[in-house]
Amino acid sequence: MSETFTKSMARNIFYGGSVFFFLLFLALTFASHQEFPKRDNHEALTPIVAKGKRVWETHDCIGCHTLLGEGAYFAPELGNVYKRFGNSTEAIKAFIKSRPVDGVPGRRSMPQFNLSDEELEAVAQFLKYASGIKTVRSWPPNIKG
Amino acid sequence: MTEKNRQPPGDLAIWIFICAELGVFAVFFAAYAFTRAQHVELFNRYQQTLNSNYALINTLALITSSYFVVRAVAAIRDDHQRSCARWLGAAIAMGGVFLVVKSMEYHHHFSAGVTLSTNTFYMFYLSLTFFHFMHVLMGMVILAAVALKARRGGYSASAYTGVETGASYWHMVDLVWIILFPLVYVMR
Amino acid sequence: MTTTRRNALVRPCTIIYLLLIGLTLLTWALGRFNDRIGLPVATLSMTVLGIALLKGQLIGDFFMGLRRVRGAWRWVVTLWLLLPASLIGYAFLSSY
Amino acid sequence: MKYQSQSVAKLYFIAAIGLFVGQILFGLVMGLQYVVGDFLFPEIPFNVARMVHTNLLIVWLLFGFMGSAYYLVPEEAERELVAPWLAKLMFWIFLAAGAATIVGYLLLSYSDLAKLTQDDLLPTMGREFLEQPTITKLGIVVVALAFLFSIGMTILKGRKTVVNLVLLIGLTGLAVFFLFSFYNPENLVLDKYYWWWVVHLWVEGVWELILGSILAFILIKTTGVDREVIEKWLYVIIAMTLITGLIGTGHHYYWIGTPAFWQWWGSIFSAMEPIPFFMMTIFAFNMVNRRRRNHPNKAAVLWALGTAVMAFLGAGVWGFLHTLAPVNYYTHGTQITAAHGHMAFYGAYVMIVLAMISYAMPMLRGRRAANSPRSQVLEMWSFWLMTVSMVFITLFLTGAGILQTYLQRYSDQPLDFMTVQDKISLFYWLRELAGAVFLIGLVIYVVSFFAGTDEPEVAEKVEVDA
Repeated sequence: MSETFTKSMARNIFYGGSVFFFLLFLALTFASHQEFPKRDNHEALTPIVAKGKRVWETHDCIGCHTLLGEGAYFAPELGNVYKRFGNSTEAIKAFIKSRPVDGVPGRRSMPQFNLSDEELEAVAQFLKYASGIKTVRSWPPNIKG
Repeated sequence: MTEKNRQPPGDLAIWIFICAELGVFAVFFAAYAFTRAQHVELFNRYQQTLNSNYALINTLALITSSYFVVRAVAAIRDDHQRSCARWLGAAIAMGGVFLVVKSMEYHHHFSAGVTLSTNTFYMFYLSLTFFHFMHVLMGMVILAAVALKARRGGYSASAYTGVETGASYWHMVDLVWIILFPLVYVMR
Repeated sequence: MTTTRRNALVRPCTIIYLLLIGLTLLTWALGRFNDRIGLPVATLSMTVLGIALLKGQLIGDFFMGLRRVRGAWRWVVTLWLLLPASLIGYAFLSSY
Repeated sequence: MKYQSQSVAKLYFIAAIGLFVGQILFGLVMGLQYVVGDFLFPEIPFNVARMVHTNLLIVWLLFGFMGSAYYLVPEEAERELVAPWLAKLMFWIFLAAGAATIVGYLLLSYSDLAKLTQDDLLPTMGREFLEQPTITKLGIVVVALAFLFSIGMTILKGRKTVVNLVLLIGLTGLAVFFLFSFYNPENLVLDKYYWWWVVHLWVEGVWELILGSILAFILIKTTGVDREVIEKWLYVIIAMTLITGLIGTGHHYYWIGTPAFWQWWGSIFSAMEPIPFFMMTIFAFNMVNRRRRNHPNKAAVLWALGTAVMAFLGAGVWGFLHTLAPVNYYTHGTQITAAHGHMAFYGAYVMIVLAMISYAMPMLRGRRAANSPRSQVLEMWSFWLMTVSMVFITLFLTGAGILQTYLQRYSDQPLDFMTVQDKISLFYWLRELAGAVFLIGLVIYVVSFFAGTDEPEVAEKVEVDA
């Protein structure tokens, strides 16, 4: 028998395999959605938290920090910052507020964003909400993030 | 005995795919075994909630359908196109039996509230069997396409690579279950 | 295929099929009735695993037709069976 | 160049190279900010520099993909492009939108940019890599649709080759999955879950189809190997890509509030993601070894082989390093990720675009097949400088990442993030040094376009069989 390895079979495997695994991916996505309510801390999703997410986004915090490990690696992880700051939104607010306008000579420093009191409260509440998301093995591995 | 081939039956492309699939299952099997070794009690306890009678029927169904597929290939080698299509139809029917029985089993577990996240045992049980379930479905689609083409006279004793290709995939689905059945249902 | 096969009373693949059915029933029975048979779990599991290997090899050789293949592809199923089976065997044996 | 309308590719390629230079300059700024924290502060804070660095990368790669498509689709379809004027118009719209966005990043504070562009109407900003104002995102969709129209119609009306079809599938997927960037729920877990449908399904999914088809095109052209063989392997490789890569998305679903089963599904499938890259390496070298001609454009062949190797190393090997959940538990969100990201993007996507530019530019500039020896030598120098310095960037970041992982996450006395950053600053200095060498390579690359333009091109060595 001569060697059989046809382009049409390779093509069928590409189309068939792609559809198959995409459907499987959708099935696993469905299974994930069943599970989200147990983990995603949606009970804490109040309007102020939603506003906090907007503050978080419109100041591009993810451009320096990671949140649950995703983002930039220039500044500390914030998924557990609420716990690291002693379970205190006040401490978070005080830190953001205290950033010097001109930075710290020779060192990395978070910009002074001049947030209003409401925005400060909102972003702190958002970080508190984020710390309540139940990640597998309670990631990050320790309080340092 | 006829001269040996350098290549397995069917299109080589399907064998590359079969190797990839077997690889995934192999890793899944090993992962099951090693995870079980860390949670022996949990696995032994929840394994008893499985009904091995269902699995027996399913194993018999898959082996039988694999046998029918062998007969289909034999038929087309003798240029019996209709007979080839009939054997394939019978194989697909046995695949259908598998799907029905497996669905009944799933129904039993789902109505008991079991999900992928219930515990590690059920995570593996559902992942492995559902992944395989999808393969049975996929194999049936492939066999159906081959059967249709055979009915229309698309294969002959001199050109039946397509039949062998579909057959090889289907045997792979059977092969995986041959390991899955004792591993998940019987070994403890 | 060969003429001998076509003239035979029973096709070789049918014999293999019946053998597979028998081995399946054996596996099931061992699992089902071991409380009465009373094999140690390790023996039970390894027996069942061995039966599965045999069944897999039969499927590879006779159903997939690999016994009529030479070269690397001849052993693809064998290799696949041995690799996870040895890992499974090791993991189970180490857990007793 | 066989068809007049292929010439629109030139615009796209020039823009791509220009933006590439910008990307590297901002990369050096960021690299310096890692060690001299107040560099350019507060004028260009790190997050702005990073946004510019990553967004320029994405935009110039898109320019590169589009240019490649406009070059190769007519040649494969054996007909002129449908509506080349649309391609030109879209070029200027895309360039203007891209430039305006970058200028916006640099001149306005990000929150003012959000206000100015009415982000509250349909909030999509402020997520990694998707920082563009919503209006820019809409612009990208319009450009993508127009682009798909002209490419798609050309393919439909012309000869349908596998290279063309795969490229079209890849580009369509790119446009479709980008739509998930408009989904930004308040629920952070859902937000992250579907954010990956853009990011992962792009770079570890449909972009690999684009990569594969461009590579196949270059190999068909430069090696003279039978199209059937190359197309067959293209199908096998991209089949493996999607088979492993779709569920492989699960390696991003370990620690973001997603269920635990992803630890297994993600680990198993993403562990197999190197396979298609490995196949691609074998494939590329095989085809070049079986070549039926010695194409005079040595530089293009070098880039093509380079991308096959570097994609395997960067995406395959460095991806595998931290893809298994138990490892990723410690390495997630550290410099290990940055190391992998740098080499993977450079190896898989930067190099394939540069390969295509290298192959097409001589023809687009009126030569028969290749540049002059002097130009090619410079280009190959730039290849080695950029590639080797990227290897070193990756190694230094890996070193930084390993130390960071140990000091911050693994040791008995975990240290603060900033304390650790200070301790590993030597690696950041070395990375910056390698980055400077990369820039030198890039300058030589740009110079190669202007060197030896009046000299004759390399002629094809014809092998005499008899």
